[in-house]
Amino acid sequence: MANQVDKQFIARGVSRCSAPRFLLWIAPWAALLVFGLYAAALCLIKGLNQTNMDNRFAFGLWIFLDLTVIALGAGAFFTGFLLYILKVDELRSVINSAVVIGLVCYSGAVCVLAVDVGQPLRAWFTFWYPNVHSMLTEVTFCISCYLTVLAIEYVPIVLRNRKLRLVPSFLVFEFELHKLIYVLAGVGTFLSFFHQGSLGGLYGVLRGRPFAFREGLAVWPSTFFLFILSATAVGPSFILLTTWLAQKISRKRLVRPEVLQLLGRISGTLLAVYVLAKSIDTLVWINRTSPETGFPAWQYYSWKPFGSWILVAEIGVCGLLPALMLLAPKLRRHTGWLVTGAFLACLGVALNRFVLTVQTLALPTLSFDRFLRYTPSWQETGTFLAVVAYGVLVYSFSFRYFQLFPQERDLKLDALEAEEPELVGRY
Amino acid sequence: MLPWNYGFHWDLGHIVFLGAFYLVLATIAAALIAAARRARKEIAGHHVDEIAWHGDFHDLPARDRVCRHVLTGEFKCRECPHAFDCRECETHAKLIQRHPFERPERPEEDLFGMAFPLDRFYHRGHTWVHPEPDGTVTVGLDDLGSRLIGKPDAIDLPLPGAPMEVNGTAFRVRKRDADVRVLSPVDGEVVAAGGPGADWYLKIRPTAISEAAFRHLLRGAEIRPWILRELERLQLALSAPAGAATLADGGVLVGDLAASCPNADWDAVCGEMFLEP
Amino acid sequence: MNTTRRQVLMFAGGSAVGVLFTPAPWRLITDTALWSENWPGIPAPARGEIRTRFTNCPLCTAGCAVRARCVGDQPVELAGVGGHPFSRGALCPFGIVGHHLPYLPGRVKEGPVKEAAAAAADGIAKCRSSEFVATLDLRPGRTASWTYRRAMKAIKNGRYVAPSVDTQVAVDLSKARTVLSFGVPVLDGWGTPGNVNSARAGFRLIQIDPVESRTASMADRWLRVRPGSEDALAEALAGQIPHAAAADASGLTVSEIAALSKELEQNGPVLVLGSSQLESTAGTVVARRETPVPDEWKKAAPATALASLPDRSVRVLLIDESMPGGYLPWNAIARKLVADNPVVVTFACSREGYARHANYALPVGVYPEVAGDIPASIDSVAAAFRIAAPLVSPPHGTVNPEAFIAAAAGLSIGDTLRERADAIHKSGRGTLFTYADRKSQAVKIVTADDFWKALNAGGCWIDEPAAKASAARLTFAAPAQQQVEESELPLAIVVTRELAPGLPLLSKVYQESNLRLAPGRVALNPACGLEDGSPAVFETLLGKCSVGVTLDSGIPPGVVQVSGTPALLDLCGDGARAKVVRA
Amino acid sequence: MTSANKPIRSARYGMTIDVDRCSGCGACIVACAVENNVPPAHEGATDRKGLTWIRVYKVDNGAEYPDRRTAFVPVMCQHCGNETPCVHVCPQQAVDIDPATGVVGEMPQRCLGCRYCMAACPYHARYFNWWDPAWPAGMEKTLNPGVTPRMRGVVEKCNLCHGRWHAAKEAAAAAGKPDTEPVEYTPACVEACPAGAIHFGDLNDPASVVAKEAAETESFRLLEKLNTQPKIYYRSRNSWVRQIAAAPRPGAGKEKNRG
Repeated sequence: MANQVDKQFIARGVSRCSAPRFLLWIAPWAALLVFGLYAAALCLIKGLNQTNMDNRFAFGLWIFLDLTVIALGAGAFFTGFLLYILKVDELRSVINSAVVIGLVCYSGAVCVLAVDVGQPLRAWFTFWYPNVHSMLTEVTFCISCYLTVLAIEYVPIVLRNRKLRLVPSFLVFEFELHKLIYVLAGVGTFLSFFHQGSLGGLYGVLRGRPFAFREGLAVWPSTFFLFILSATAVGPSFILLTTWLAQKISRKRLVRPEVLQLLGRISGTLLAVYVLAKSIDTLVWINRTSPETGFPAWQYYSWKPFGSWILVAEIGVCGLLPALMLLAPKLRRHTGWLVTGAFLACLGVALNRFVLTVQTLALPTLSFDRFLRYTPSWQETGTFLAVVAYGVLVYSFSFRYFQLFPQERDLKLDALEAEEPELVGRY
Repeated sequence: MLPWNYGFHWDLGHIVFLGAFYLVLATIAAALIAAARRARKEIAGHHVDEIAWHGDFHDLPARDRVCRHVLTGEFKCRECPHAFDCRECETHAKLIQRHPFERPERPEEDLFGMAFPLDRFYHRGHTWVHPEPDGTVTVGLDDLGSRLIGKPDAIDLPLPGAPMEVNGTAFRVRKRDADVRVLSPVDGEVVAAGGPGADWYLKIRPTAISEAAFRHLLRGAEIRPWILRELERLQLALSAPAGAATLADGGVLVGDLAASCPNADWDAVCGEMFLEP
Repeated sequence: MNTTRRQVLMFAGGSAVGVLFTPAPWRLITDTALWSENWPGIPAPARGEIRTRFTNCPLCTAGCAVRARCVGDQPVELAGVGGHPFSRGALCPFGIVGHHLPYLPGRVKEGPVKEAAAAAADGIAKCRSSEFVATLDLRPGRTASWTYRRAMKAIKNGRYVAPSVDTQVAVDLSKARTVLSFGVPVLDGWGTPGNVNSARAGFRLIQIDPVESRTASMADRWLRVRPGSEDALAEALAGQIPHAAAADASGLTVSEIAALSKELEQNGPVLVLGSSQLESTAGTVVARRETPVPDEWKKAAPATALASLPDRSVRVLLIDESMPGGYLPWNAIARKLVADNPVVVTFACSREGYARHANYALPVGVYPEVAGDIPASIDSVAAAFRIAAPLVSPPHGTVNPEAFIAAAAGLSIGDTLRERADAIHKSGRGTLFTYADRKSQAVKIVTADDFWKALNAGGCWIDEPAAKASAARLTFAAPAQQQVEESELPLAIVVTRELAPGLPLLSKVYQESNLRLAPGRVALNPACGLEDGSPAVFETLLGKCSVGVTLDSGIPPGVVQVSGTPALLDLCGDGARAKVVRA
Repeated sequence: MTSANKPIRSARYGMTIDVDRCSGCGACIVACAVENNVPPAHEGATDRKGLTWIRVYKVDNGAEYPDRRTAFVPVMCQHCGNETPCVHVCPQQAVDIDPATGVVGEMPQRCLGCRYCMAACPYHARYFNWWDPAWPAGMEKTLNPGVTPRMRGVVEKCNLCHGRWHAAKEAAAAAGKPDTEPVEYTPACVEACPAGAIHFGDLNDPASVVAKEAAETESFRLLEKLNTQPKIYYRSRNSWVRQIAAAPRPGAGKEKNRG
């Protein structure tokens, strides 16, 4: 019975696993989510003393998570930009998936931020008394607006569900909204551009933290632009990665390999540019910015475990290497290389965010202060895991009931033909 | 945030920043409102069916959207740009001008024991249209269609007087887990409703009985290649997940397909054949 | 008329828009702001008339003058009294939070007063000729101490036991050009902070200290010696033993010792603190005149050292630890008690101290609840009389140890403080310094009543220096012997005792910053193999106790610095060696 | 009258701290806590989660005995003058710098608790209320009526005893002094220091002690090269103490120091 009801919501012509199997897949993630929500509730009710953050480590796992997740979620706005503004039509086959991923990443990040602040009830103060000179204000405004945009972009995907389409007003509204989607794509691009940047600016402006401080253009430090670049570079990679995962887990072909390769190529190109910019920025910082503030750059890396290896890992192993992998057509054709490249790219950006958040705070500024270590408490980790579980759940449900990959039907029929060639032209 | 609120100064920073913010909000709101208003207009103008069919058509696999002239082999490959409404298609018009339909020599096409009388027009949603002397047309499921449905579990037909439009929903049939709408082949108004028992489902007074009015319908020599193509699709659909029955080779197609292949996902099959993804 | 859904919706939408043009939503937003700005559950400070009152801080022998900012009668802020001739407006961190003492977590608020009185009386009655009734006074020299002595005199075989503090001797920092301190915390709680600070510029401080104490780090010269070798060094400097011997014992080089003794010769006068082996230069240590007492008090029991009492001889022991003071390890006291149920009565505000071992722990009023005088501190050449005047009233049910003990001894006493004040006034010596107007006037010209009032309203009596300060000698207890060989207990103990531990706000220096070693913690060299802040077990011959570990590069290997709570001090008695193992 | 048309003479309140005289007794820390109603530590608090508006660091020259030298350095909010790092990062204007006094103020009621300002402060002089403030039973009677206690989840820091400044301002007004003149007052830590190591005053007033001392060669400021221009000056005759204020040394503050 349940199976029947469930089936009515699944589009015709695509095959999904049976309801029980789906539940089996959902269960552990749901459990994880519940655990995480409990942890988060502790932090909200008992206060942030539940975390291992402290006056020196004012930011911890959560901010790192937010920055990373939002960078990875950049795929949503960038794909939208390429598809609706630059009319790169091949990307139509992943745009829905990209939107869902974006939504998941941003909403997750916002939820964690709400737990992270000491007085969540005052979150709206930022809107009421905004200090327009603060990067954080820019971030707050842009992220909340962009989350709205993503939610609106998600609506058509939901309304296209087989059952919901039967309601005429849904059907028509979806149709009309989709015609205007390019407007939202435009707005989304504008917003994302700024908050990805201001997330970088967040640290670049910290003149009191020479490790993070960067010079820049006008009111924006160089990290502002580096963040935009790295986010746009890694966004497609992450979509590539998730699509590949979805294919592996659902054991179906969802998009044509050319699409993945295209994503890889875009990612690779931007990553290459980013690596170049990042290297220049680092050199300027080492030779000018940092020494001018009285901090010889070498001494940042004299604190174990944050040796200079971290620079090599960030720019070389997780920057240049994946860029080359994704740019080389030969390698790109092999899924193995493609996915590895994408993965390394994502890792590189995560590492970059880690360095900027955690390492910045770990390094002492006062000469008589000490280098700090910090390990997240289980409550922090739990909240972190809640976001992951939440993401998996939303994506799983969307994948099951909505058409994230329009090409799926065709690919399925192609596959059938391929396995029973004699069917073709027998009559 | 607002000019009379704490900490607001009339300086560049505030004006630019907040200006941008309000602009963004306005844009988003405008987009939403526009969509809503248009939607209301469409509903008022009874374009729901049209929009629904457009959606369906675009959800169809590329292979199912091919132009009728590909079936007859006049094109190698061509995707129908008009959602199977050839009345507005110049290419079609040109082609039928070049070699117009000639009267069929045989009264009916017989394929695997299925009879397709050629005295009528066929719609790609497996309905036929038979002009009646009294200026009305009768509409029914073609042989393949009715074999797919077999003896329907339920069927809801429109009441007399209901408006009909091409590629709108004519009626719905239910069979096993399949619940499909059958596309209407003509514009017009329902005069009377028949059913599986009767030899037609609907009697419709069409808005026009010109040649142009039925131009979008298949006829004569097109039927055979079309049906063969359809059988191919059917075969694919049937062999899909269950990998079940293969159609009788060259033999005769059974009367009730649904009954003959019980473990096929009938909903998917009907959806595929009646062009409702 | 029938309303359609459409109409309802339009009405709703319209009113929603309309409301935006009323002040209501904006008002609502502001209100939520106000609400979240006054978070519930936060105590609101009491409002009221702000007054300034004066008293003296009895938390240590310095007895610094205190200016209290009060809301009504309740002191909310304590500070020194600028221009005070001796304490000079200084107040130590403990003094600054003294007014929190009444709210000490776990304060003793009630106790078996009647039962205790009965038991004491019974014990005194039962007392055999070979047995004693003893009063242990941890802050000798007070007027209350006089009462105890008189009470013990009144009882046959009563004994007044006090740590050997010679109230008749003072050091004159202004005379010294070099101060040689053997582990005495000269700059950290010793003497009167204000006076020491003002004299600091005048002398060169040489600190002999096994650990880098706060004084050692602030001294002009710090000589790190092995714990327990102080006397050897002192003897060497006194020329009693060869330098080489002292060098072996202390770990200093012979040349260092030679240089030191040379410096002492050249850079006199020298004041030696913390060791009786080495003479201070004449003039730096002087005899101080006794603060006058009524003549009828004069027939009082002398102070006897605890050690001089035979073991198993004390039947009734009354311990006054109402004021923070010295501490004798419990095992030293327990040894003296008779075997068959002795009566031990303690007067204390917390259960941390001897109350743990007593039969009867009686609650007492604390500063600033009860009046009490503060004897002159060691660095005060002139005698002085200061009263810690009460600012707030003590909780119901507390007892006055002075009255209790007097009653137990059948001694009838009046207002002893007043009697003492009158005696001082009668002597006509010295000057009265009043805090409110910072004036000092000769006692002669004030009436006895004004004198008494002034003392209670914030004032102090300062004796005029003796015509010629007769030389005197400081005595210090010899450091404990090391009788355990290294192998079993590898660490030598260095005890630092913080005053008034456990005051809530001192967490700022103990816990929220590692500025001072928190009571109940031990400091070790970072090479000891334990983690900073990890729990550990501290073990001596006398037992073991769980402690927290602080790593401090100022502590040499082989030494453990102990911040003494009574519980820890009980372990640090004779066996001055210990080991600290991971808990 | 005169004050009406006379322009406001803005003060730059600042401090000079004689490091050589600081014995690290902690009186300033405690007095500050008493004055500003800073709650005692929650049992879970450590030196990293505590609330100490002024914090005394024990600093050594990194050498081993006998060359080892130690000093105590009180660090509170340095009240930066130039591009104050914390002011312009606060997303909701909860941190501001008072043009009349030069004091960097913090509005706990406005604070969201995002802790961005803490990350921004190079002196780690900002503290977060990790726990609900709690006082032992009865002790709330001893709270200073001049200062409101803060709630959990907000940032707080030294504001040069704003309560005392306010009281002084009112007293001056009551005494009919012109409102345009900066008032004289003494922060709690200055009053409490038994060694008199801390001096406080108006750096704009060339006659003031602080202005004179700040100008001396012995004076230095922490991390001067960051160009935050703090108003807290430190003084020491020992060159090694003056050095520790400059660029950081790897290993400084840890057990093993390089000189």
